[in-house]
Amino acid sequence: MAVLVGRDTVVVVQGITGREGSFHTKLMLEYGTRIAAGVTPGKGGGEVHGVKVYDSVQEALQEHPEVNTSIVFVPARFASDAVYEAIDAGLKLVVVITEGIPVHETLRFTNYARSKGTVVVGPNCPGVITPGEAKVGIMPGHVFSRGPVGIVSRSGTITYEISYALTKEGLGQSTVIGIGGDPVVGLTFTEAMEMFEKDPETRALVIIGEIGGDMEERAAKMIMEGKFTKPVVAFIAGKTAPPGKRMGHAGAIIMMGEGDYASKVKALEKAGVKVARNPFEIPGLVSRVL
Amino acid sequence: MAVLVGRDTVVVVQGITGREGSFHTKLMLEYGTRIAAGVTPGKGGGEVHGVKVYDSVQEALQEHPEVNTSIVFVPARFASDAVYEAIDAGLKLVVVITEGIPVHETLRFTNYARSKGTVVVGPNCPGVITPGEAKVGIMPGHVFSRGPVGIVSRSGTITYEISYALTKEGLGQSTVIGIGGDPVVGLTFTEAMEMFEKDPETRALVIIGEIGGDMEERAAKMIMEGKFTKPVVAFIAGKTAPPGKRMGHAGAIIMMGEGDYASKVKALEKAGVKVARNPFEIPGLVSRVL
Amino acid sequence: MKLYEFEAKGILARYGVSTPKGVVVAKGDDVRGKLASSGLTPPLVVKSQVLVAGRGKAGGIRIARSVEEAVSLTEFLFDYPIKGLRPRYILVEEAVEHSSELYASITIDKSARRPVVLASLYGGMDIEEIAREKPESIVRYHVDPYMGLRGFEARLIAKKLGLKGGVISSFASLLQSMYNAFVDYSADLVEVNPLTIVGEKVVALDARIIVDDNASYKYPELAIERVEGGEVSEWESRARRLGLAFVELEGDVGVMGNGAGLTMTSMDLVYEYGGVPANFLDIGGGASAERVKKAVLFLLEFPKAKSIFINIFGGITRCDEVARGIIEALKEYSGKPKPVFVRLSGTREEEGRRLLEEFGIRAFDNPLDAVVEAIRAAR
Amino acid sequence: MKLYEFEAKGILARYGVSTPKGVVVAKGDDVRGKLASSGLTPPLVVKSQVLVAGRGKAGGIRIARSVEEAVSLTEFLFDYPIKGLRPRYILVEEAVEHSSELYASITIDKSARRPVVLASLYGGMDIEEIAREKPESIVRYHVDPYMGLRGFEARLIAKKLGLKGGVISSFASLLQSMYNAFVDYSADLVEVNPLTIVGEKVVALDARIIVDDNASYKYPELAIERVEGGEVSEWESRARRLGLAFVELEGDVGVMGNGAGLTMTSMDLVYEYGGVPANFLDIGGGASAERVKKAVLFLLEFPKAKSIFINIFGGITRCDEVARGIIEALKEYSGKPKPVFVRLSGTREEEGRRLLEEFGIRAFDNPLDAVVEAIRAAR
Repeated sequence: MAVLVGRDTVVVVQGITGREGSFHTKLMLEYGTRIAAGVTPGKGGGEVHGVKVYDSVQEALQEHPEVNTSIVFVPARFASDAVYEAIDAGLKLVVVITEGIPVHETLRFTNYARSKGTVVVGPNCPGVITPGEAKVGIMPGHVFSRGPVGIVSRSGTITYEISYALTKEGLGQSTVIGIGGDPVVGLTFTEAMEMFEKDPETRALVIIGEIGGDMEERAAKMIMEGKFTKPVVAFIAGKTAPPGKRMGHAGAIIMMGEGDYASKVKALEKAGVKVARNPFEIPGLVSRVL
Repeated sequence: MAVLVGRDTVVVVQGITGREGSFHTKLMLEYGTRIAAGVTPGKGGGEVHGVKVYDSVQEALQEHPEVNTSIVFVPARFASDAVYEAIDAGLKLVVVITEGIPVHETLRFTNYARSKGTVVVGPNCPGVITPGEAKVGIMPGHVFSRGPVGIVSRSGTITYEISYALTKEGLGQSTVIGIGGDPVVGLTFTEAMEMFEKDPETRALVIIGEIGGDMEERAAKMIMEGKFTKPVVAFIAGKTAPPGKRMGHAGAIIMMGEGDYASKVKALEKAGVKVARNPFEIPGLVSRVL
Repeated sequence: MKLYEFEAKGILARYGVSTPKGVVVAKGDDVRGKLASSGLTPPLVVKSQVLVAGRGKAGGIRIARSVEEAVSLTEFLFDYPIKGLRPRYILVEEAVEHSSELYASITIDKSARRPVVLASLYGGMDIEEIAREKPESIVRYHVDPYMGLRGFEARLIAKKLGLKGGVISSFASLLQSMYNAFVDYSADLVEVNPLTIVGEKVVALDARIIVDDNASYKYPELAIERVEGGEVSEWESRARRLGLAFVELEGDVGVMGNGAGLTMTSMDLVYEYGGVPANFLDIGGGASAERVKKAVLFLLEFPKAKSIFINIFGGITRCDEVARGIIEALKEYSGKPKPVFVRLSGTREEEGRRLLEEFGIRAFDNPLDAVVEAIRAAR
Repeated sequence: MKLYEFEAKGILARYGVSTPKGVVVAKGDDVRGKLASSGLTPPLVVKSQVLVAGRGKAGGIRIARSVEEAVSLTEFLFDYPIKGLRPRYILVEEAVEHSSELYASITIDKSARRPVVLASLYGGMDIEEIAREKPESIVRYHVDPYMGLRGFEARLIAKKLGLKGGVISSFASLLQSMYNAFVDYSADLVEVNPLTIVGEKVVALDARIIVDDNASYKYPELAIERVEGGEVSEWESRARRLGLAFVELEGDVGVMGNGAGLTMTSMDLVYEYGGVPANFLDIGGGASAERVKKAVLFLLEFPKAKSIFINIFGGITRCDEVARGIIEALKEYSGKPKPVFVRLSGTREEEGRRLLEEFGIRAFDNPLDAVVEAIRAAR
């Protein structure tokens, strides 16, 4: 068992003919992910790495009714439309890799997805992997291995760093979820934690946070309230970032005094979470709580 | 028993301080309708015919939690807002008297009401009356009497005419619903018929139609399909109206050849419905089917 | 409120729709100067801007091989009535060579309470004709008013229509633009018919927008004077200026009622009892004495009406207000006397009845009696 | 993208918000002529248009008793830097006499995934200050993005705030206008602070709008050159023109990474191991060799960086592309050589590693090793 993706996951790749879509379709296939179809409007009839391309999700599903998950590589200006298409087609999971979607659009489609019972992961995220079963994302597959550690993360590259470090220490992962770095995302820390709480395979959780926002504080609150009962360790990126400066993506901006490094660490430690000073301390902390 | 309104109906009047709102509050009270509160933004604290006025439906409901129905007299430019307010306050029935609401606004709030489980009657309608129990509308109360005949109508004044004729012949009404003359309304013939079908008191139904639209044809189809099983008689206004001319309100325009007099009569007669040549034939036809 | 073709095209162009290059000439403009400086390349299409259907067949659309010819055709069309109507504007456009004519519109499906897209590969004729001749060619698609017409939906429509390749996305864009205009302008109808395909681009050759009259106050920029309908009579346009819902008919019995249903039924009764109505006049719901007076005076002055049948069943309309309005109108009217037959029932009926009878007018309780009298008096 | 006060007010005014009568003077305008013909009645407020907080305290807002004084204050403010920034525009407005200062804003509550209205009777200070000093005064209201802010909701907010009488509906209208602008301009923030009440009318004395950078392409009309932020250094504005996410810092170790999290962590590691980063530079996800080359060249030329630590863990970013970019930058760079320490892991790591090593650069597997080397080399 694991969460969100696994052996039953059958994927349609939206934006499969683009540079990233095509490249990562290849890598996902190599990883063993079941990809049944691809979609690019106007490119229906073609093939990408042996995967048939359709003009619409609807047409793809007519031929491949087993599809239950979409991964979206569609460029930002058209990405919302692709997400709606996937939701309306009844898919239960939509992973949005695309970066640069206006936040008002994300606001709307994440609310819509919720009303339709679809889980959206992202946007601007590396995706979800259940090592050895399915990779629905852009993460380098070889840094992961299967085991008892769940990971939920706001930062793509730090996720790889920490997973790699865990793997090297023999600490495998149940499922790794990169929720994305945008201000509004479809799946939050606490929502992912609800899933990990129910997953019997996950015995410990790594939270990878970032300065800005209040998602780490909410995770801490959930733990304090006893709604997440498994051991948790955490790493927060941006300890030394100067306040008020935009550090790369929108998620990592310290403003209005909200969500700075100290506040997050304090909240987590109060909830009994060990916070690592750098990614390479994580395996040691995990070993201790397992 | 009856449908939509009755002894349990407790009303808030939105737009109670306006000319129509205040006048018909008086008439409804005189009829015996339980009116608990009125609302006019900015006029909170006052009284109209002994009914307390509040600034918002929310405040009215705090003081009068027994309210379950709203009647809206608010001017067209602000009427949609009043309807949303009533829906969001959780009222189960909203009767919209206001004329002149843009159809795009009606489109939105009728869809919204449906998603929230609120029944909207109207707009541009005379309201609903269950004779002897409650009048939530602007119809002259004295023309109605209680009995076994349900009425659902697109035309306010013809409703009075026909109810009066029935009353004079000793044929009382269970509930009379004026669904309103606008192109889009919250409650259609077929939806009202579902209610009358379930009401044991109603033993026959009078449908009062009008040229334009396809609501009468749909009613006929419902009867044909056996989904409405009680005897039905009908009157359709506009037999001699010249095609393509706008006859008063938007509901009564014959265009695109859709919904002309002949098509409606034909559909209804095919479904076994007797169609009266004029309103004064209705009582005779009803007597025969009862 | 029907918009002129050039207005509809102007709006759609702002939403990204391709339209032929053109120029609008208003009555009184320097036609020659305007066309010469327009930079339009012949052949040109000269189109009379009238708000009636069947303009093409009526000779309102002409082809000019040169700018010179377009000048004379424009001047000609200004004086060429279409169904009795002389245009105030002429639209001169570059002709677009085309082989296909498609149809697309967005309107409201009243029963479904949803906006609906209608599209067909067979445009150039009106939708009723398409529905008769090529019913299977019409693609219908309902739109969720809270979501709008999304790209993937518009592309599905294009595919269902049988379009291929790059045309799919340009047709889809057209539909989305039309939908956005439809919502932003509270339109009853946005129609592009015909539209054609040039390369992979979709071009709107003609366009219609009808704005909901109840919403037209939101668009002060559209408040130019416009003469609607093909055959608006002198009395109808006079009524429109007075804000009265009036339709002129063939007969001699003036008919006035409250509410469209009752007024139409009053007409039906006149016919049924052997008369012919001179008009339809609905005073609407809740009319004030002032409004009633205006309406009654209008009918008193309306020459076709030899007698007047007033049929009132008050709900939101109050019989006393109506009575007061009738009395004031009769007091003010100084023309040739006309017999007036009033039926009064409903809200405040006793008061209304009393007022009328004090003034010396009989108030009927039964409309059939009033109708019979009115028909007799008109003879 | 932060809008200037005069832009924000111009937008809000189109949505029906009352703002003081005023005129914008651009650098190079005829100040005297423009103010003389503006018809403004003193006293006037002369406001430096800079996109930094605390403009008032920094002397950017002045009162003029006469037009003459406004002319000299305007000329003065053009040369008066606010936090190092000289304005390109000055807004001159009629002073509005007022006793109360309220606060209203609309932003996105990221956790709730909802737009949120914040309002307080205590405006004039920023929201953080209000939150500290009068936390109980702040009314928060979440808006359903599919419904928008409806009139009755806006009135509820006004009532909760404690407003009375006619002010309720004018404050409610203000909030609805702000909300509509918020949606139509894809705004991260629409703020009116302070606003005041004149009679029963609400007047926006200052206004801020921040447009989502991801959506700014939708508003070509806002594409005027704007200098954001208080203390953008020369290198930061140079980076912005190149499209690089770059922040200048105090130290000497150049830092570049892919992804904000990894790049920040790379900075954190530099500090942890006793160094000080010279900058933050995130090449983002999926950077091409071309983009990497541009970023590396930038750091090679950036004088503060004595050594460069490049930390790449490829996901959507491909290590081979990064390697190619680094190599091309080093080939093209002709300045004083700088030591570069590259850590490469993840997607296509073997290929990237091979390319670098063929070019003679060591590719570290462990970032800690690379950090330590980079710090040492910078000394």
